[in-house]
Formats: sequence, C-alpha cells, structure tokens
Amino acid sequence: MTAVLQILFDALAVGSIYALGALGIALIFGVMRLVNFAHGDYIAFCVFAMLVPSTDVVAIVLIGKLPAILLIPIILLIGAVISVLSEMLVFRHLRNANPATMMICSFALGFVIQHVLLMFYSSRPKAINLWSNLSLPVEIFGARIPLLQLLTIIITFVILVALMWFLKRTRYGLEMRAAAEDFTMARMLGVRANRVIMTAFAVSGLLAASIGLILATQTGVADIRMGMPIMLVAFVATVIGGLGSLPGAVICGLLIGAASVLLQVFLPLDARPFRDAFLYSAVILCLLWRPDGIFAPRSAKQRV
Amino acid sequence: MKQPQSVLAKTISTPVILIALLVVIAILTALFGSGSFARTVTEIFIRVAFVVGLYIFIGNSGVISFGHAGFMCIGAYAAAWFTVPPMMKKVLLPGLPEIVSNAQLPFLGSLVLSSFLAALVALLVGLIMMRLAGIAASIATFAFLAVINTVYANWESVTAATSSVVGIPMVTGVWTSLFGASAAILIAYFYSISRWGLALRAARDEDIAASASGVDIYRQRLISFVISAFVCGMSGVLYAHYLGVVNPDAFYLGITFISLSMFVVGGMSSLSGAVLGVVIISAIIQILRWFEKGIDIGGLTLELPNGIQEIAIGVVMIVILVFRPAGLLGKREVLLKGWPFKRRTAD
Amino acid sequence: MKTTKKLAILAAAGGLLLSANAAMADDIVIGMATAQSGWMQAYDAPARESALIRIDEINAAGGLLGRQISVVEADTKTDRAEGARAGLEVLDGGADMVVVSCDYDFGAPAALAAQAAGKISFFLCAESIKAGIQGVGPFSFSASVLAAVQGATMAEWAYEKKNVRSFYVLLDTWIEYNKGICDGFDWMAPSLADAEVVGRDTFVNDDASVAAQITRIRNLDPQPDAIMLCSVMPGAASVIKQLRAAGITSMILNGSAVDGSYWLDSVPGLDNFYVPVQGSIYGDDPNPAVTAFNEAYAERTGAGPSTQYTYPGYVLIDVWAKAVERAGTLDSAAVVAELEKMVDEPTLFGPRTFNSEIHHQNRGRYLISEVSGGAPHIVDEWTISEPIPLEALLK
Amino acid sequence: MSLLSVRDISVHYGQLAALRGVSISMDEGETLFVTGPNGAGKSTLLKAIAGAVRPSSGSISLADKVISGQPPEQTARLGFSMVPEGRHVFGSLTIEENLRLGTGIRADKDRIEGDLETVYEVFPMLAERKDGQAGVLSGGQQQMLVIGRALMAGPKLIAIDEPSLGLAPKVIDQVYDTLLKLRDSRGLTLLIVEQSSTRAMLTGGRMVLLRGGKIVLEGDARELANDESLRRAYFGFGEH
Repeated sequence: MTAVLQILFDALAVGSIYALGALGIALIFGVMRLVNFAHGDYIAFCVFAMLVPSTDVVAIVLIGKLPAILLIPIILLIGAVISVLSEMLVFRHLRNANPATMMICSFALGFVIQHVLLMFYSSRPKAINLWSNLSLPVEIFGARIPLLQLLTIIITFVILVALMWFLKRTRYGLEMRAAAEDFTMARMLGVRANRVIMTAFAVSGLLAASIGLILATQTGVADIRMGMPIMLVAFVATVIGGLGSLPGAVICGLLIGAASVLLQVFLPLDARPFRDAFLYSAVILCLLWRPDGIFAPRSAKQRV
Repeated sequence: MKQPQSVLAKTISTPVILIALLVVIAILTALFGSGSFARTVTEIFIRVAFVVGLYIFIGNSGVISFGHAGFMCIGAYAAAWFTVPPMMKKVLLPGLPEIVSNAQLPFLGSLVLSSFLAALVALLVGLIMMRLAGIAASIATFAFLAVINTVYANWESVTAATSSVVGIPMVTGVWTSLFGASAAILIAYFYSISRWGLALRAARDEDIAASASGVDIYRQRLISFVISAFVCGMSGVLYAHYLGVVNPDAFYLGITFISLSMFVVGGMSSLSGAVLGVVIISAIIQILRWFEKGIDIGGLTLELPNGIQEIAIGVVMIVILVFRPAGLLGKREVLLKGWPFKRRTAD
Repeated sequence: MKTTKKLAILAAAGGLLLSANAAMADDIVIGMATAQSGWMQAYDAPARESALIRIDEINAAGGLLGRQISVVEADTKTDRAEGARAGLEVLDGGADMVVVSCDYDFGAPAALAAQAAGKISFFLCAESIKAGIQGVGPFSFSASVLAAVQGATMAEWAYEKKNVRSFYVLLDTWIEYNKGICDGFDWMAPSLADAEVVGRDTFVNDDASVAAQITRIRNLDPQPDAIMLCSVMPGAASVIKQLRAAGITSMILNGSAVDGSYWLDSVPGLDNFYVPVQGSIYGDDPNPAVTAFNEAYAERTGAGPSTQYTYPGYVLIDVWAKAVERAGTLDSAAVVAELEKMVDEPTLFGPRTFNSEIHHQNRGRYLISEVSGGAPHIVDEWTISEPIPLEALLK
Repeated sequence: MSLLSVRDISVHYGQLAALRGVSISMDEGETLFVTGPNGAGKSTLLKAIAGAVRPSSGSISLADKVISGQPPEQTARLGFSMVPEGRHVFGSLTIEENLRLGTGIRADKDRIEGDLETVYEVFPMLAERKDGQAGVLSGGQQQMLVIGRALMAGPKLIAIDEPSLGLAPKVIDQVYDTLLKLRDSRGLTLLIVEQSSTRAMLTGGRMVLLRGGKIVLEGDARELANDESLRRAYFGFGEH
C-alpha cells in the first residue's frame, strides 16, 4: 500500500509540473490557435530574473534573496509582463496569420529570449537556493516524500484550483473559456478580443513563472534550456487533451507525468533508457484512438 | 490579364531557375570562395535538400511535420552503417547484422540505399500515422521524432548511442551537395505536377470536396510522406558524408526548428519558397557572422559581439513573418516570364 | 532573386577577405577552433584562457624553436558543422597545430579537418577515448584524463579509503561523458573483493523530476554505502538536491564534471560528496605551483578558475611544446612520435602518458575533492592500481 | 431614422464575390426576412453586418454609427445580436453559462434575470438542464440555446440565420411567438434569414430575395407571396 502511495506521490510530483505547463499552452492555443513555443523560455527567463545579469560563474542572487512574500509576486509579475509583451510586440501583428506562421514566430521569439539570456548570463548553469529549509523529508501514511515535493504538489493544486475558480466563477474566466472554444462567436457576443487575449497571455505568463519558481526550488539550478522539455510535454498534453479543453490539458499533463513515472518504475533496467520512446509511442496510439483529443468538447471541430 | 502560358511551360521554368541559382552560387564559390566558405555553401545545399523534402510533404499536404529530422537521422546513420570501414564497425557497432558490418559501399550506393531506408520507415510509420490530419498529425510526427531520437541515442550496439559514429568518408563537397539539392528540387517538382501532387493539394485546400470527388486523402498523404522522407533521408546521407561524424543530437529539435523556420519564412506552399527561404536566411546568417568577426567598411571596423547573430536572425524572421505572414513567396513560384514572381496557375 | 545573387557574390568576396587574415609569416601558429558563443562557450573559454597563459609563458621565455607563437582563432558557435568550418578557417590561417572544442562531439569536426590536413589537433578537455586515434586519427590528442578513469578512481578510492562495500549506480544517459564514468566504474567494481552493486537506475539530465528514481533508492534496506552518480550540470545538481531532500544521506560520488563551488548554492550544506580533480581550484593543492597558477589566472581574467577543466588547456600546450622542442621540427609525424614517447611526463596537473595506441590518459593521478558543510576541499590523492585497457574503453 | 443601414456592400472570398452591391435598410421594430437559394449570400450578409467578414466596398451603419470595418465585439455593443449558421454552441460551457455569456455588454443589468426567466419559459428544456454541458444537447436543443443566448444579450436588432433549422414545428411557432412578442413589447428589430419564404408569408413583414449575391426582389412578404415574380426570381427563371 505504501509503495502504491509512493508511486502516486511521485507521479503527481512530475505530472503537476506538466499540468501547469499544459494549461499555459492550452490557454493561448485556445484563444488564438497559437502553439507558443516561447513558453518554455518564459520559464527560464523568470528563473534568471532572480539573478544579477553576469557572465561570471558564481551567480549573484538579487531578487531571489527577497522574502517569499515579495519574491513570489515579483516573479509572477515578471512572467505575466514578458508574456503580455510578447503578445503586444509579436503575436498581435499575426492575428490573421496561419497557425504555422504563428508557431514559427513563437519559436523565433523563444530563440531570441534564449540567446539574450545566453549573452547576459553565459551558458553555464547557475545555482539558486530558494527556501532550503524545505529540503526535508516528511512522512505521509507511511510514504516518505520530500517536503518540497509535497509542496510542489500542493502549490500546483492551489494554482489549479485558483485558476479553475477564476475560469468558472468570474466574468473574465467565462469569456476566456468561451473564446478558447469559439473565438469568433464569442466576439459576436461582445467578448472583447484584445482583453481576452491579453488576459490569457498574462495568466499563461503567471503559470510559466510559477513553474519557474517550483523548478528553481526543486532543482536549485537556473539553466537556459530548463523550460524546453516541459514545454514539449505540455504541448503534447494540450493536443491529446483536446484542443480548446483546458481540463483536458491539465488531466493529460498529469497523465503523461504519471505514465513516465510508471514506466520508470516498471520497465526493466535495460529498457529504461528507452522510456521516452515508449511514452511517445503511447502518445501516437492515443492520437489514433482519439484524433481530436481525449477530452475534446463535443461541439469542437478541428479548426487547425 | 496577360495571356496565360501553358501550365507545363510555366512550371518547368521554376526548377530550372532554382537549380540555375544554386549552380551560380556553386560556380562563384569554386572561383572565389575559401575552403571554409565552400563548407558553408555545402551546408546550405544540404539544407536546401532537406527543406525541399519538407516541402514535398508539408507544402502539398498542409500538415506541419516535426518529424522529418528523424528521416535525416535514419539516412545519416544508414550512411554510417554502409560506409564506415568494417574494421571500425566491428568494434564500435557490434550489434549490426553481419551483412551490413561487412559491407563498405561507395558513396552513391550508400546514398540510394540509405535514402530508401528512410522512405521504408516512412512507409511503415505513415501507414499508421497518415490517418491523422491537422495538428494531431503534427503531434504524431513530433512523437515519431522523439521515439527515433530516444532509440538512436540509446541503442548502444547499433548506433553507438550518444557517442558519435566516426569514420564516414567525407566526400560531400559543393558539387556533391549541389547534385543532391538539384535532385531534391526535381523530385519535388515532378511530384508536385504529378496526379498525386495535384490530388493532395486539392485535398489540402478543399478537404471534403476532394474526398467527395474520389481522392483518397490517406493514400495521397502517405505517398507524399514517403517521397519526402526519401529526400530528407538523402539530405541526411549528404550531411553524414559532409561532416564525417554523426550523432543523434544533430538530428533533433535544433535542426527541426531552424529548417521549419527557413521553410515558413520562404513560403510554405511554394517550392521556390523552400529553396529561397534557405538561401536567404543562410545568407543573412553568414553576413551576420562576418559582422561578428569584424568587417572593415571604409577603414572603420564594425564588430558585433558574439551571440548577436542568433538574436538578430530571430528578430529578422519575426519581422519578415509579421509583414509577410504567408512567407516571402506565399504560394507563388519563381517563373521565367512575368519577372520577378508571378502567380502560378497550376495550384 | 537578384538580391540573392548579390548576396552570393558578396559572400564569395567575404570568403576571400577572411583567408587573408593570417599571422606573421615567421611565427609558429596555433589555431583555436573553440566555442566563443553558444552553450559550449562556458566550458571552452577557461581552458582556452589557460592555453593562452602557457603560450605567453613560452613566448616570454624566448619562444619555441626560437620562434614566437601566435594564435589564430575561429568560433565554432557550439555547432558541429560550424566547428568543421572553424577548423578549416584556422588551417587556412596557417595553423601548425589546432586546438579544438572541449567536448568530443563538438570538437571532432574541426579535429577531422586538421587530421585531413595532416596537422596535429588537441581537444581542450575531451574525456572520451574517441578524442584521439580511435575517433579522429593518429594526429589527434586530448590533454585531459578519460572519463572512465574518473569512475574507476572513485570506485577504488571509496572502496579502499572509505570502506564502501555497497554501491548504487545512477546513470544520466544524456551524454557520452556520463556513460564513460559509469563504464569506468563498472570496469573497476568487479575487482573490488566483496563489494557489491546493489542497484542501478537511469535518468535523463533534463527530467523535470527524478522522484521515481529516488523512491527506488530509498526503498533499499540497508541504504547503499555510496551512490555512483554519473551526470553533469545542470541535472547533477538537481539530482543531488533531490536525493538529499528525500533524506538520502549516502556518500555520493561523481566525475570531475561537477567540480567547482559555483553550483553548491543549489544544495546548501551539502555533505559527503566526492569528485576526482586534476588540480585544486580551492587554493589547497598539494603542489604550490598550482596555487600560483590559479593566481596568475585570476590576474589575467579577473577571477580564479571556476573548475578543474581550466587546467587541461595549459597541459596541452605544455606537452605539445615539449614534443616540438624534442623533435626540433613542427613536422606532424615527428612531433607525434615524440608525444608517443612520453611516459608519466610530469606536468603541473599530473603526469601524462601517450603511446601509439592511446592518445589519452587511461590512468591518472587524481586529487579527491570532498564537499562537506557545503564547502569543497582536497582530502586525498589516488591513482588507480592499473590502467584501464583499451578493449574495456572501446566496449 | 433607420436603425440598420447597409449601403452598397460587396464581399469577396478570394476571387469569389459572395455579395455584389447589396443595400438594405431597417427601421426600429421592423421585421425583415432575407430569403434566397443556397449560396445566394444570405449568411455572408449577416456575417458582414456582425463584423465577422470585412466588406470589400460599401458601408454599414447601426444606430447612426459606422460599423463596417469594426470588430464584431464593437457591433455587439451597439445592440446587434446574432445567431449564425451552424449554431456555434459553446460545448464545454454549461447551458446557463452560454446564456449569460452575451450579457456582459448590457447596460440594463437589472433586466438580465427577468430575461433569463423568459428564455427558460419559452424553452423549458433549457431550464431543466441549465447546469449541464451544452455540448451534449441535440441539434434542435442547441438551436433553442443559441436563440436564447442571442436574446440574452438584450439586443436592439437580432439577426437569426435559419431559426427553424432542426426544430419541431411546434417549437418553431413558439420561437416566432416569442420574437414577435419582444418586437411588439420592446421594439426589437428582427432580421431573419430563411431559405423558404413560407414563414415570412405567415408572419408578415418586409422581405428581400437574394440571388447570386444581389438583391433581386424586395417588398412586403404577404404581397410577394402570391406573386409569380417571387418564384421566378428565386429560381432565376426568365433571366439571361
């Protein structure tokens, strides 16, 4: 029983990060059919924002030294700002472009962010120590898990609940969900396009920033490429979750995380390095089974 | 309205002009370029072949593929399997079947055989994946790339895993790669004007109408997928024989995204766009690199800090796409008459 | 298209300009095809700097064969194809010897270009057996020590000095270097009587979480004496942090790649962590000359070395110059012959041996650096009891 | 003073002209039927007014403000509410959320609850399942929902593309009763696209006939009903 619980916790710890990422991707995808490949770079950007720009090897932590009560809102704000800025500077001018063009632009934007970071911080990973007293194990129903991991899970769920509340109970949320599903119709009902898109980008940036904070706390490292793998999994989760379905994205993010943990646990040693091959084969099967996504809203037709 | 020419005459000029452009670049390189510049041009030609391979599938089907770097990988590794001296293979790649590890094919043999292997793999995965359309298909191709990468990066006895495979004869130069790029352009051209190409483009533009009129979209996509995999595999072979070293990391996300970017910037639905996208973006990159090294302009040395090139190329691509969302050429092709560009009526 | 042609012409003209960029006719020219941008830059730059220090020393002492050494450089931009071009570019610039990027994968294209041109090449700090005869050709060398030696060193040292009897192997399959460390460990482990490998697992450097791998270790009873971690930054720091956060206190061993204190903030108060290093950047090297070098380096660059990977750059110029001096010529074959005669050739950072089979160190003296209370220091010195045979390295 | 005035607009999809110089004008409280065969440009006309497609020439104004070239949300704010073809129910939203979506732009917030009551009265089925996902509704039920949704926006002018599509005759009657009631009580203006002219003749009001992107006939619905010219215009007899 304990073993099962332990696997469950491990799966949640991995999955919850993917879920947050998938939500960030799905929000933007929903309102403007944009696969935002720069999302992973927002994550890295937020983490590096805690450090003084310097190509020295030893990182000088600046914002990262602030007490949590200041640090968290500042980093979240930075995430929202870079995300909104990229909307205003780049994506706004591409509203009527086809999805491939927007996707390539987002990739180019991510490339720019990466190389700007590279220029100001050099490529060597930097150490960040946030809240080191969280690095203690705790015991829950016999399963021993690091406090940090537990917090990651809790924080993820707090964020998810807060976001669900925002989406379900507020006017903004209602408009955003509607816009995610059928943008033109929502506009014909008076939903303001720019406001919804900006809000979506802001929320997506907040999510990127929270992933950044969680990752930085969990790994203690700032690395320019740190957001990329999460972005890719999140992207996959968004599609197999069903385009336009935010809960689908979250659930599939969790599922992919869980699947990778289960594969890690049950594959024999020799096959373990091939874990991702199994994972992505499962993704292909999943797509064949439900091309529109597992949780696609019934009325949603593929528009890409 | 000007008098329209016949479709064939109109389109035959396209591959001729494109190949002529590459030939001119090659001749200029041979006459004036340094050794390292010739390498740059070779790499551009290999990239042209790869992106033209992308065009065959993406341009005609409208489905974005993230997976074609996988075919490049398959082609490049196959080239290694067929051409590395048997002595080395027995030590470094002990898992290869006897018949392969004993073989040492000449370049041309390796080129054809390896490209066919890529096409064969495309046929097998395409049988499954080409049932999908739109973004689901795109994700499936990405998943395919991830699977290929994971397998090649870990199959110790056959691919040497993350370790580079060395000993591939470095025979790809400017002329070889020119041949490869020209072959790719011709294959793409003849495919596009074929019954298959027309049917697939019809399906791309009018999904339901095309299937109502009897176009089997699945079959057409599969054909185009296999042909494009052949061309991309070929570019992988050229790459392996160009660098002399293959490593799975070289055929993953980096090359996928930069090639897709060149393709989209050029114009996704145009063969000329695929070729010019590569040539123009590569040229800009090269010029920026010279600026990074420092360029003398009238006694003034202009030198950009290292790393500016990547930032600048990202910005340039965004600006081009903001002003020309359909890419530099959109759906147009370069043609002899109606200089410089004229709408092509074959579509 | 008109513009494209213009670009091509411009490009061709530019190519000409570049090739004219050669050094003084009388100098000996060292070509450096290393990464000055992209992510390899952080690894290449320090070693390149220390190579330049050695070159300056030689020039100050009257040069090599009575001639001054000058340097031509080209940026590989952390790109393989660009690496090959950088190699050709420095060869065009008249390089008599080519220094290539630290990592085998990124340095090999330039090294192959040098090999094809009949010139000697040195990897700045590659630690794969392929960085040499096996992966480039008979004119290629590396000045560092094989990754496998690091794994073997940690295994034998921990067994002999720390009485470790149970090992757990955690391999990061991301890059070849990591596998090299674990391969070296696996070569050594069977020769350690009654030592046992109690478990194995793998991960990938950029995994967002290694929770499942950690659970597998924690479920062991008793806990292993030592965990042989074969990984590099940034994944290594992340895994170490997660291991300690999960309450696993076993000794952790790794290769030299995680030397340095720059990342230790990731795991404050880290204890019981050991890596092998060629020299100490912490000012406590048993050889005072190393500390003096660190100071010279700091004077030149504004800060002391950040990892031991600064050192092989110095070593490579050192051994190459000695071989040239002995051969009395720059002729590649003659210099290679002299290099291959070196047996335990003393250098500032440990002895070097080359022979006609291996242009690399399959045995080497290592200092053992311990991190305790979050601070690293040198605690011991170890040389593996026998060199790792070529067959084991090529397996 | 006319509420809606469409002046000489043309709409092109690529090279294809969907509308060619169409003009209509509507007064407040008026009912206008737009009929015509498939592909006549009826839906395009509505989309152009809504701002979902951009006319290549001509202008449209609503309540004295030029709306052509304005984004759809702007047009909606001026009191234009639309039921487009193909329904466009938000499947992942609940029925009530669908209904409330359009209320964000209303100035008369106090009347929202009352209007919701009215919609639920007309379509009791929606009230029964108000917290259920809209995506699971049948075609006819979705049609009720989108009509209700358009009404909930509190429009001055409501445009409905084929209201009777998928509905039982009894429900169609109910829908029209409600619409006419609102027209009479609140001065709601009705712009209705129907492929057949039968309903127009029953209900009364003005009617225009579109064919090939042009208005070919215009007049009082009942008067035109018995006119041979309607049939001929509809099918294009007697031209060339």
